[in-house]
Amino acid sequence: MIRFIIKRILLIIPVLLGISLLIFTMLYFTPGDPTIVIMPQDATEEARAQMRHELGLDRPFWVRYGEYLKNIVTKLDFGTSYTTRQSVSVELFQKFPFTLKLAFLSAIVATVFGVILGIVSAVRQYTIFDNLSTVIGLAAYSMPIFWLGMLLIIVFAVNLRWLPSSGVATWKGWILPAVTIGTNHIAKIMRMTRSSMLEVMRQDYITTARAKGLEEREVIFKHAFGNAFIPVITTIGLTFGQTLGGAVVTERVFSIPGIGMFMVDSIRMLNYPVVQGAVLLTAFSFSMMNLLIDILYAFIDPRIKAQYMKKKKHKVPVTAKGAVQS
Amino acid sequence: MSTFLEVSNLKKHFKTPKGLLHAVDGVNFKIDEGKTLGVVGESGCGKSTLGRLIVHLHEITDGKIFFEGRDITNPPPKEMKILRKKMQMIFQDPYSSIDPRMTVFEIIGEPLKILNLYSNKEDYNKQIDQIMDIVGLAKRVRGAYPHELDGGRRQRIGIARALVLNPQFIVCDEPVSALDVSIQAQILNLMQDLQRDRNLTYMFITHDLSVVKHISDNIAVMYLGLIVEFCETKALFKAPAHPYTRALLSAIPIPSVHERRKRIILKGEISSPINPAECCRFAGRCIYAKERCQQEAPQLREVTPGHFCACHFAEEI
Amino acid sequence: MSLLEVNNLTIYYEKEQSVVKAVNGISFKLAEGETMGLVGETGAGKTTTALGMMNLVPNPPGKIKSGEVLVDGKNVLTMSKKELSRFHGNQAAMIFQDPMTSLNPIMTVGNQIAETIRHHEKLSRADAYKSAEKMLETVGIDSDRMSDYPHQFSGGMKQRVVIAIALACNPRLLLADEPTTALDVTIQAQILDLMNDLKKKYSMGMLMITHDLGVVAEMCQRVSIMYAGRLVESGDLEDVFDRPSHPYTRGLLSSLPSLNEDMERLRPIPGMMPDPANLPAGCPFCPRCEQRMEICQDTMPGNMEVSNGHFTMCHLYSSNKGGTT
Amino acid sequence: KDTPSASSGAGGAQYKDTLNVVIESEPSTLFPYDQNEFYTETIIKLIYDTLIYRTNDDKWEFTSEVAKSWEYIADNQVRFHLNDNIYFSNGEKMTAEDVKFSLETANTFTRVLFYKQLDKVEVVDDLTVDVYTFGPNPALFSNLAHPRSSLISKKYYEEVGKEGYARKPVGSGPYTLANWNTGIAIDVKARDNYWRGTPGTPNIHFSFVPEAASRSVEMETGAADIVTSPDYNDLDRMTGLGFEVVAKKSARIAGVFVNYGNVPDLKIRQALAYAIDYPAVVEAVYGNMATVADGIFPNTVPGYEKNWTISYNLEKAKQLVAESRTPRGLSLEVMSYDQTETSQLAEILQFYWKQIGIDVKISQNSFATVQKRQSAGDYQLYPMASQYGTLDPSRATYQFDGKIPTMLNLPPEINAEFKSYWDRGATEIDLTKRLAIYKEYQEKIVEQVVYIPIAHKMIAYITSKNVEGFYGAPGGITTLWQVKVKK
Amino acid sequence: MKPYLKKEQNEYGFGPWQQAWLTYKKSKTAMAGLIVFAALILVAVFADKIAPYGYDDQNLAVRFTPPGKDFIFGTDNFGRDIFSRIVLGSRYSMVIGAVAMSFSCIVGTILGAIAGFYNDIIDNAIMRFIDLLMAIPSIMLAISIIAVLGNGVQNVILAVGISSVPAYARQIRATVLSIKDQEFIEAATCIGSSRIRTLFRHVLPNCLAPIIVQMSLSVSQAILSASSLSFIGLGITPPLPEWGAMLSAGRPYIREYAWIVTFPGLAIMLVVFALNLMGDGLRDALDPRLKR
Ligand SMILES: Nc1ncnc2c1ncn2[C@@H]1O[C@H](COP(=O)(O)OP(=O)(O)OP(=O)(O)O)[C@@H](O)[C@H]1O
Ligand SMILES: Nc1ncnc2c1ncn2[C@@H]1O[C@H](COP(=O)(O)OP(=O)(O)OP(=O)(O)O)[C@@H](O)[C@H]1O
Ligand SMILES: [Mg+2]
Ligand SMILES: [Mg+2]
Repeated sequence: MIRFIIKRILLIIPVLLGISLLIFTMLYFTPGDPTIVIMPQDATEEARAQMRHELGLDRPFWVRYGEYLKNIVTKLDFGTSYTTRQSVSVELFQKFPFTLKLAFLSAIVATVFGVILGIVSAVRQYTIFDNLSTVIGLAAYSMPIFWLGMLLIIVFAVNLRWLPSSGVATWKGWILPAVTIGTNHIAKIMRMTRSSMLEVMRQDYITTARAKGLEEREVIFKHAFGNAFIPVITTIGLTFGQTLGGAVVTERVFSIPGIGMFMVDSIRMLNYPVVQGAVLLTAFSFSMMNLLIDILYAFIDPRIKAQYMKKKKHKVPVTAKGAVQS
Repeated sequence: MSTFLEVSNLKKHFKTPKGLLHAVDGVNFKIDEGKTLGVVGESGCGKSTLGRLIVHLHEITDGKIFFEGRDITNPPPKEMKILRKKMQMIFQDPYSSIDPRMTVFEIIGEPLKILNLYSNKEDYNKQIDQIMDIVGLAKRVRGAYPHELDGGRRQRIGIARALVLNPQFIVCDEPVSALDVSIQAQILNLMQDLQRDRNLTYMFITHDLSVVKHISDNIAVMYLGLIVEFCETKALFKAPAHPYTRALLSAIPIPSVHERRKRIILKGEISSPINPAECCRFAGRCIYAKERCQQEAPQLREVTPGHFCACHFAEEI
Repeated sequence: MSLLEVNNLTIYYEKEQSVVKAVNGISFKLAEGETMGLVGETGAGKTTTALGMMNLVPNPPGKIKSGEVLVDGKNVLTMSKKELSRFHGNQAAMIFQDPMTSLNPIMTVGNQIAETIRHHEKLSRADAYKSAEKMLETVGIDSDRMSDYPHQFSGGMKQRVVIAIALACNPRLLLADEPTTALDVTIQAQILDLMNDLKKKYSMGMLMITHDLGVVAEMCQRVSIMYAGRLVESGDLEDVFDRPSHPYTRGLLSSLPSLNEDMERLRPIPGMMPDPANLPAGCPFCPRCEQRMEICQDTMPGNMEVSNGHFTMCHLYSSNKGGTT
Repeated sequence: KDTPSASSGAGGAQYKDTLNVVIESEPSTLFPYDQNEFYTETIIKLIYDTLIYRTNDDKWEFTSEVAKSWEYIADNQVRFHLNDNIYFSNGEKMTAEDVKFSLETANTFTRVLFYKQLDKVEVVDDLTVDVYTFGPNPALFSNLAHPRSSLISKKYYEEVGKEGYARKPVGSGPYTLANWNTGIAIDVKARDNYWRGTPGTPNIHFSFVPEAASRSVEMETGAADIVTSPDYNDLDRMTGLGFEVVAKKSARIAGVFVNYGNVPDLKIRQALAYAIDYPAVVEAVYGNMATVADGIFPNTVPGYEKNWTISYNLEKAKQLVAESRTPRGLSLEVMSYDQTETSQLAEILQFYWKQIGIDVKISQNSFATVQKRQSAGDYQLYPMASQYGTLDPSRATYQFDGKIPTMLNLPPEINAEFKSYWDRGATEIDLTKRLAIYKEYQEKIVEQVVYIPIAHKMIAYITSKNVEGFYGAPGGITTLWQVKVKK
Repeated sequence: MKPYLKKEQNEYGFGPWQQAWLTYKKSKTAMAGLIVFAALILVAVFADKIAPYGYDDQNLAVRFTPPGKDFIFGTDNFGRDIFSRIVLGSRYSMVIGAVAMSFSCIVGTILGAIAGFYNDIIDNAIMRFIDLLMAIPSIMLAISIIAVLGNGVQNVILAVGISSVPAYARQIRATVLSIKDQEFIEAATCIGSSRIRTLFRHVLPNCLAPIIVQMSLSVSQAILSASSLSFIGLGITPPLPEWGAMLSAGRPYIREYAWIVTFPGLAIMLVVFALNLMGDGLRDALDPRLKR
């Protein structure tokens, strides 16, 4: 298992390399001169050239890219922000925890509610509850997130005064943003859980479990849920990834100083090192999340675990001793 | 009678994550024109792979195939096209072996289109109608989609698709095992009729010994990628030489109240074809296994005239 | 009193577009220690019958329309949830066709066996585990494989595990739904052998569902032939196999290729089984029957006793036959 | 250290210990020279002092801060006399060396307003420095009064450098950084020995809310005492809810740059100006947070003249188009970028200009592109809100300075004229003469209609009723050091 | 099961599509989705006939008129009729959704089909590239693409389209792989069909069902993404009445003049909702498991 994890982590490296090259190339060919933004408009062309030289913008593509990679690998240095002239890694690592936390919290909200609703509507298929939760879930999914966020603020912060409207200084501040994104994702997880659960409930082993005399509760939670959860994990991972990169709107509405807003602002300012860093960091965490999900798979599903551990003790069925003599 | 199809030392190895899978591992046999070779064996022993190799659905790892005396192991594309006309295959699963998005008419007509075997539209229609008539498909199902038809009819479509090219040789990969007995009998009869009328040569793959007995002239028994016994059908059922064949024969439940045979019940199950050891592959389950079986792989040899068997002790047991 | 008595069991699958009449009023009895074979083509309603006897028909769309299933005199169909939960596994157990899908892939086989035991016999976890180990050895698997997962077993071994689960609490009635269809002949022989041994050992009543008449000949004392949701013929093994009375049974027997005799051609039954969503008014076999009569077209034949304990649903044997067509 | 609550305790506990201020965004740094965000400058103003400052009234005159007096020694040399009792928050005394070091360091940062304008700074004695410019430089004072010219500690800077200063600033201002909870808040606490007196409130808590509507909500929920830059749509409601709206004239003006080179026909430029219903536009975009522009300088900048006489006259505009070289109308592009104000202006102006038969398209660009296109003169119409934070007329004309001829694509002779006005204005030390130059300069600009002023914007804050001593500064950089909040 | 045949035995020829349609028709929610969607398409087609005003007709005298007789959805900060803007905006939102979807569908299908159908090397090359894109969350990818290309309708379409290519390609590849395993593909080879022909005649038509399901869902995703981009100012140029842009521009007025954001919000919600209901219905109708 450990070998597998290490192997998977090593496999992330080429992905990140590819992404860095991709985004570096994309931004390299983006029109626009960063000195336009960071220098006064009346700065002379010489001063600009000088600044470009300082920023290293005048060097050929491969030299720049090589340097960039080298600094990341050797010093974990993602370059210097053009606008603030601070280390990008420092700035990113200040912002990133907020985004990460938001992604985690909203994934938890979405998972808890999505899974519970999904199970119940699968078990009570075609009842009013089922239809209602499907419709409500879909409605939540269809709502533009900014609209939902603002509505929640008006209700819970302004009218009821239960929660702060913005900022995440206290744990209370996390509730609304997490619920906003979470609500948006509940529908996906709920539908996945529901269909997966329905699929599993059709299987013979469920009937077998029933035929053993187990109570319905046991059948659902001991036998059906574990199996039904496996495809749901993928969905959870995906929503997590989406939140990581796409919480811009929510961050904006709830004033969370996360990476999304930071990146968008940086794009406006042609602040490429920040954009590259943000994309790489996000991709890295997303990849790690996927790894985590794969490990989780292995925990839940012994078949998958077996693939990872094949080198160790794979029992070839044929070597079984038990056979009936005639 | 001339040798129609000959296979020599045919091998197919699949690369899998766990190692090299020896699906077919050096198989030799001959089929005469107009005859049926039955291939039996347990699940996973390489029957289908063998059949596919012969009709060139898999790339051949090693060995040679001769058809009507010519080497067709690696035919150039042009010759391949001609071969396709001569050799066809009927598949096991009547559900997945026909494209669900085509009508019966389209499915049967497709080979004609691809190989351009009709002169005009009329001819095209006529050929299809003819073949449908031959396999017993009523005209009114022409426009039907597969999902509207039952297994028996679907299997007839599969047969028609193969027959429309007027092949000489057909590999039948368990064509009746997915069907109920009453339908199975209908299809078997049809296939026999066709063979008689068109002088077809069959390679008939199955795991059902009673079917194979009914339809074949010769039988090859496969075990783990190898042919362990090969002879005339009658000979095999009269005097099976290989211990595996014996066990197989005795294991078949007979639908009769009066017959009770002594059964040989094998231990364990067929072992993995991945990197098999150099020994008799059946040794692990064989009740007669001796030391030699563990050390040396037996060759297929002629134990009595026309009766081949791959067992060191075929004569003794 | 017989162990099992099924009276007039009728089960439909009701769907929006159509009603599949899967089981249409079947009745039979099974004594303790007796094995009855239930034979029929695909879609004849065999599985549905078995599920109905366990009161496990998936609902929706399945509905048990009428009938009773008496096990030791108690009607399974009217049991409360609690009673059912005690009944299942303890008094009656079920084995499915495909061992690949009837085991929970993410639970160790040990736990799957022990679970049943723990549920029915108030045992501690450890004790349940111990008796599960014993059970596993009974079906011929080493007990050190208790903590393995289903995917680590081959098909035949999985089927053994399934049997172990079914027999874990000594049920009095075992419903085996094509337990060997998915297996190879040599493995099938092993499993049938095992089941025979266990049946003797536990002296339970068994309903063996299959479409393989050979298996029936090997395993059963009695046999029922099912066609389109009805038992068209039932009786002792010898009666049915040697003196088949229903034209369907006869057709079935003669369409089999035989290992012993050489026959040039098989004699198949023409046509195929009617769609259970659209059964004809009369005898469902009528369109395929070589001996059909006028009456068969629109009158459902009753259950006729042709000899002692040998019943047939065919107008050929009723007193008021019409003329042959 | 004594407890900060001492000051309020003495006053009968009627003042709060902490002032809660909501600003737009989190500062990227608290090092004064390397930023240009005025929400940051609000905090910088509390932590640092500048050499001089402007008065906290509506006259905005230069007043002493660190320098208690100054005089011109030569046209390019100003002597500053420093106060003696100024200490940095780390306890060190501020000396002339620090001032020299600060100004010379600041001179090297592009964002600082006198970037590369100082020739040198010389220490005369411990409390006297001479600042030399390359020539006469009347803008020097307004530049020095800006927070981006704050004074830092030489010794400390040499210890920690720019990065150290960014997160742990040391200044001589009334407050010192207490805690910076990244992403969440900045807390500053009052210094007990500040040389100008005791700050109003012991602690100030800054939180960051980028969305204007959300900032007002913070006020409503009672989480804030002062909110900066609210959305004008919220103001009426907030007043209704009993909050104080502080609105001031500002150094901001909104208008449209018209590229001479790309819209060479004066008639068309004039038509564009006449086609706008100024009061309606101002009302729609700014509510009552702006007045109709009557000059091309912000109404707070010295030299501001009411020289814009064009008003809405659709007939005249149409007539001008008819008289122009392209009487059938033409098609123009409005360059805009993704900022609410600019795009709203673009949208509403597009509507008016369409009415005189001009086919107007809006192009949405990134900020960087807009900047670049403006410099390159690659645009036709560019609505823009400008802010001249130093309140110096030379700053307010830098878009017309002729140094980058492409910017407005003026014909060479006009360009040269503009350039000469600008150069003279930027070097004339005598205020009266200087303002006279700007008056003429502005008339030239108006005459060419290369800029259509639209609104004199105001700057607004919302405060709770309990806030005392709050003053909104014209540049947008307010000082909070004397603000108190009643309990 | 052949549920729908009127039982005359010669009534054959219900193609898979008719079959699916018959199943689809049964579902009330799916039909509701379809009807709403069809209505929206009609609205988009006849937008200029329906809308009483132009999308940029300002009338500053009637700013912030609440919904009522004259303006059924009220007016916005420039006195523009919100109803007209939404009606006319349906063209932008739906066109963006549809074109972006078509783009990602075509590119994704080609990539996925090639990867799934051809050998290891091509498969690997394509899939590794897809993996790269997959590791970047799609909206972030879209933002980066906009950064390179700049604002504007075409670029938004391209960005949204590209960013959903990976998901498509993966899905199609998985489907192709599962179809490739079926015997009818071998049968095609056996009767002499070339690989290309097999791909186009047999594999792709059988992928159509999952593609269609995915399509209906990704149109809605595209509309939402585009509106998110507009929200952060990277989308459509004002005054074009794209719904996301309308929402974004209405932000400051949400408290006082809620209708300015309510209606565009509802409009987006309605399309997305309808499309998802349709997607669900299609999924059920086209589910291969229901065949047989
Ligand atoms: N494309 C393939 N790639 C890898 N392994 C394969 C492939 N096709 C077949 N095999 C393996 O080759 C072996 C022989 O397979 P084959 O299908 O020929 O068996 P079979 O005798 O036809 O079995 P069955 O009776 O189940 O059809 C099996 O172990 C199978 O898993
Ligand atoms: N869940 C279900 N929903 C609808 N119809 C069903 C369902 N299960 C079974 N049926 C239908 O009921 C009829 C009887 O099915 P059943 O499974 O009992 O047959 P069987 O005899 O067990 O067939 P097989 O030999 O294929 O297992 C068939 O026509 C089948 O299509
Ligand atoms: Mg096979
Ligand atoms: Mg069944």
